[in-house]
Amino acid sequence: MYTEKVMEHFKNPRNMGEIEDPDVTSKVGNPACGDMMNIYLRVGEKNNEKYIEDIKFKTFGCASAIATSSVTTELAMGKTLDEAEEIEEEDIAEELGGLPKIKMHCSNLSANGLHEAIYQYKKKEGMEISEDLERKHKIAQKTLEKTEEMRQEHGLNED
Amino acid sequence: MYTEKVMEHFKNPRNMGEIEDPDVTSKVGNPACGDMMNIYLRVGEKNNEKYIEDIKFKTFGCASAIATSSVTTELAMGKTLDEAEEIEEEDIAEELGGLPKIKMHCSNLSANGLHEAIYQYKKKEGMEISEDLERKHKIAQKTLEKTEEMRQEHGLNED
Amino acid sequence: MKILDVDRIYADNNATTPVDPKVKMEMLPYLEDRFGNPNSLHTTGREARKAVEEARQKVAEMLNCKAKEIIFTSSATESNNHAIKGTAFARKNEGKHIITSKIEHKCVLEACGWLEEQGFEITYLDVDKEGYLSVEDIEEELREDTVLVSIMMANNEVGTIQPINKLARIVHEKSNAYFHTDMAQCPGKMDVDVENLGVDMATINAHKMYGPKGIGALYKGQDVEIDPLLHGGGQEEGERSGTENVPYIVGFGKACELAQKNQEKDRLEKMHQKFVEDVCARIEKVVINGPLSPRLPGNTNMSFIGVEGEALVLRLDNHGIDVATGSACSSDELKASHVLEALDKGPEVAHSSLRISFGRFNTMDDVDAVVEALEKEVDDLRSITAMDEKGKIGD
Amino acid sequence: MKILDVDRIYADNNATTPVDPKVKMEMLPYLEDRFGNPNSLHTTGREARKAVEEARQKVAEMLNCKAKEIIFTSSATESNNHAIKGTAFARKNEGKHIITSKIEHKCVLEACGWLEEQGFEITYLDVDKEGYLSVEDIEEELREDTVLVSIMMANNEVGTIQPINKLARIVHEKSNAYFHTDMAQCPGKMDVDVENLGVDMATINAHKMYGPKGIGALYKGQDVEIDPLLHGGGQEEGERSGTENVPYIVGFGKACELAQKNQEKDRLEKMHQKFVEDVCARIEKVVINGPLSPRLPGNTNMSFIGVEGEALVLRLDNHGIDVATGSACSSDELKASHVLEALDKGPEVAHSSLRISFGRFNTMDDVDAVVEALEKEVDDLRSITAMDEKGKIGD
Ligand SMILES: Cc1ncc(COP(=O)(O)O)c(C=O)c1O
Ligand SMILES: Cc1ncc(COP(=O)(O)O)c(C=O)c1O
Repeated sequence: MYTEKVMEHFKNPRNMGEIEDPDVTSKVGNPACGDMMNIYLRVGEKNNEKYIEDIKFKTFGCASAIATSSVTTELAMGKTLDEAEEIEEEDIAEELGGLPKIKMHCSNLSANGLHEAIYQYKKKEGMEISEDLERKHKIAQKTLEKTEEMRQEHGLNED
Repeated sequence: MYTEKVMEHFKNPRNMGEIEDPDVTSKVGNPACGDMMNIYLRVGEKNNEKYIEDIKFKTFGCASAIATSSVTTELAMGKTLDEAEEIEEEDIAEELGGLPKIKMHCSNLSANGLHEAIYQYKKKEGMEISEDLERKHKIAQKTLEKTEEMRQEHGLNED
Repeated sequence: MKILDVDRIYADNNATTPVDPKVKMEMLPYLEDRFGNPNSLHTTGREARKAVEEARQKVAEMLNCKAKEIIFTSSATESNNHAIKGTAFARKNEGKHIITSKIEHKCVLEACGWLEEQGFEITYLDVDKEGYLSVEDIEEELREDTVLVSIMMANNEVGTIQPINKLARIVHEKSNAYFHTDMAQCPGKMDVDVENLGVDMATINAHKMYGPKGIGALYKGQDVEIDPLLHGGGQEEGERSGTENVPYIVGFGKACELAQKNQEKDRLEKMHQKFVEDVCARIEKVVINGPLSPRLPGNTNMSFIGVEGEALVLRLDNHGIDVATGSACSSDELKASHVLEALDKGPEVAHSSLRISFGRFNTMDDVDAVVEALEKEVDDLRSITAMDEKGKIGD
Repeated sequence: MKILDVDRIYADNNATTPVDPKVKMEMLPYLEDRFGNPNSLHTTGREARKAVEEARQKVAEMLNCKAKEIIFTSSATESNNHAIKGTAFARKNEGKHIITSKIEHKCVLEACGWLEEQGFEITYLDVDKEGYLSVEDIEEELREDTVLVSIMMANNEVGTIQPINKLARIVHEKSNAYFHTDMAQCPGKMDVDVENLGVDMATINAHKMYGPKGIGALYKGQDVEIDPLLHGGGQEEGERSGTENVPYIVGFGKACELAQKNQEKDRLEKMHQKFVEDVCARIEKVVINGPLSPRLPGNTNMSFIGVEGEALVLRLDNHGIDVATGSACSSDELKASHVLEALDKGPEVAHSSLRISFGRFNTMDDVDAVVEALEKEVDDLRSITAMDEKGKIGD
């Protein structure tokens, strides 16, 4: 069901873990869907442009979620923020040689995580935020809200 | 599905064929059920009693019909008419070591054929006919009537 | 039959066929170490999934359709029940009328009968003396609320072949009904290209084509929507739940591949022709049931007047020859076969009928041997029959 | 697993089991020269009939019922659909209410869901955090128009065992409803004596007990009357039509014989116990799903907090170990398993769950190997998880 490239990234995920003292961290996803993701960014400057100097991730999710996280960080690494903003779900799936239909949301999630990290950074730095990025931020927020609802309903440590 | 005894009688039926110049012939059965039978009787007298000196049959029917015809003639052979009148469906089935439930009607048919022949003989000779034998005769007549109806409806040689 | 280790002559291939040894070989690994559940994520499961999908592809190739249009079932009975009840329940708000024929397999007729109890209305079309239904009849019976027409391609008892392509076209022109055909008897012997046929659904099974008993398929065009018959875990894209019968599916795939390669129409038709000629030359008062030709290749159905079918089957059995009776004498009711009844040739013909069906593993020698044994046993049974040549009783 | 020619460790016996080589050997002749259709009159057919009836006898012996109370089907899915829909349609004039539980197999739930569309009313009973339903709940929900209660004996995901005998007794005391139980997971591991259990109907299948995939049975007490699901030629006394799957029926019979001889409860329970102890000693933050004991012998279901189930299954797959995830992440909806959801332990637990199920061919060495691999991979996946030990996201 998974391409070899997916399995390869799943077995040996790139850029996994945390950045110590990152410039910014994003959190997306919700446990009801079984996928959650953190993106850690360090942003540098080159030729007067902000670019992604380092990026790492942590993911709770299926093989596909881990593989898309991995390939997303690989795609983003070294790109300017504006370039990285344009990495979309389809690019990630394509890079992996395709994903099963029901797993497409995983690549959406990791695009989400990347965009949210860029949003957070731009906001923190008072940079201009495009309408599109604003929209993407709203989506990312939505997934998180759901998480809080869920936690209140159940509470993990009861059992 | 058939006992060995049934198969044995089916393979080597006893008393099959016609008696030349029989004292009486009975016809029972109807083609809609797939079973028809003729019984031929020659009646003798011993110690002032009428008995079955010879009996033969012809049957159109399944293995079970042929086997029950065969065993019925065997059971009847040599018996007095009154004794033979008392041979019932169950006796025939028992003699064969049992029959599949849906084939029980075959042993009924051959009992029918035997009783009908006895009826015809007694009538012809002006002998007394018991109520029971009268009843059995009516049943035998019924099966035949159905045959005539059927023939009129279809007509075999059309095709 | 020497390809199989039996010394009998099996001439009942319309009832079931031997499993082709090539089919068996293909199945075996899946009864051994490749035992995985195709729904499992792990390697053992994924191997099984791959095997299932490859087999699906082979079935689709034989029928000239897309792989995803094949639903694996447990039998032709299930495929037919699924197509008929599935349509009835899915379209019940559009209409509750179904058209079929009087000579369909019992599984079509009984499924329809049950639907009648549930408030559906069924039209059972008549056939003529050779088993053909009339195109005009179908046209006349089509109604606004007709949601399904189900007509078999080749009859399993008397071999009559209906013009499915023409019927499907008319049904589609004049109504919104789905057209389903039961073609369980046809693969390897007739054209089963569903695109050519123009049908919406089609039923096949493996054990009439040298595969195992207990696996069937329903072709269902991708735009055709019907209710499932087996609800559950969502296998077969949710159309038919239940853990897949991997070994048999693999075997079915192989059987389809073989059927495509070995179209046996000509060979079987030659056997039928020789058989009929020889029988008619040597035995009197024989009635052929169904058309003489064309008919389902390999199938012969004839009545030996005055000789009851079951008796003849069992006499031939003693010669080591396996054939079938056309009459359903061993079923619960002591009636002649509903097919022979629908052909309306009278009970005497119906009860005297014998079905001989040659197949892949029969030879011309088998034909000779069956004729030989038939002559002897028909003679013998006629000498004790209570029916004369006119079907009259006795004397 | 050395009895089979595989070098993987298969610990997913609740999904499907390998076919016992003894079962395979018994089946083979029926894929070869004993290919007859049991409905045929001739010798080849009668041989097949005999094999079917002998197998039926063996299944009946395992369940302690009469042979004629066994209906062969194509799967547990079919048996469950048959019992549920068959009852619903047969008794629709008496009532249209059915009671079942939220943790039944999908084939029970989906069959019930479809019946809801047809105007029937279904009560889905809740379960507690260990998967037990409450006897009082059933009593309360029983109504005048309740025609069926269907409760599974042992849950296939979390192993919870319901007190079927007690439930059946109460249902029979307080209502006219039939009591059906899905015991697909139980033969060879638990008491499946239907007389002891006091049920009207019971579902089993072969591929959970070292038989082939694609054959099941429904026990139906002789006084229980339900509609057929597959209508047709009248096989199985008219209860389930379709040419019998002779090879698999024979294999199923053998599998039942073996299951009766080798009650594996104790051995499997020991494996489970060692497995749980070792895992808990070596891995932190493990939640056991379902009761600790008693539970379905051989079944373990645990959540490794912070580690998603599918990821863990695939990591173990690389070690040559086959296990299952409890979450239905590969199904159409991206939801956790309905069973874990019914246990209401929160989505973090549900999505982290793993099902390990040992069986006849596993050894204690397998247990060690699985624990070893688990420790390594849980550690590794936790190092990249976005969920902390409390199930909170990140940091
Ligand atoms: C035309 C036709 N349809 C359906 C069937 C039913 O097949 P099965 O018994 O395998 O379900 C048969 C075979 O008996 C058949 O010949
Ligand atoms: C408890 C239970 N019921 C029913 C089934 C369905 O079995 P099958 O897929 O063989 O129809 C299973 C197995 O998946 C099961 O574990």
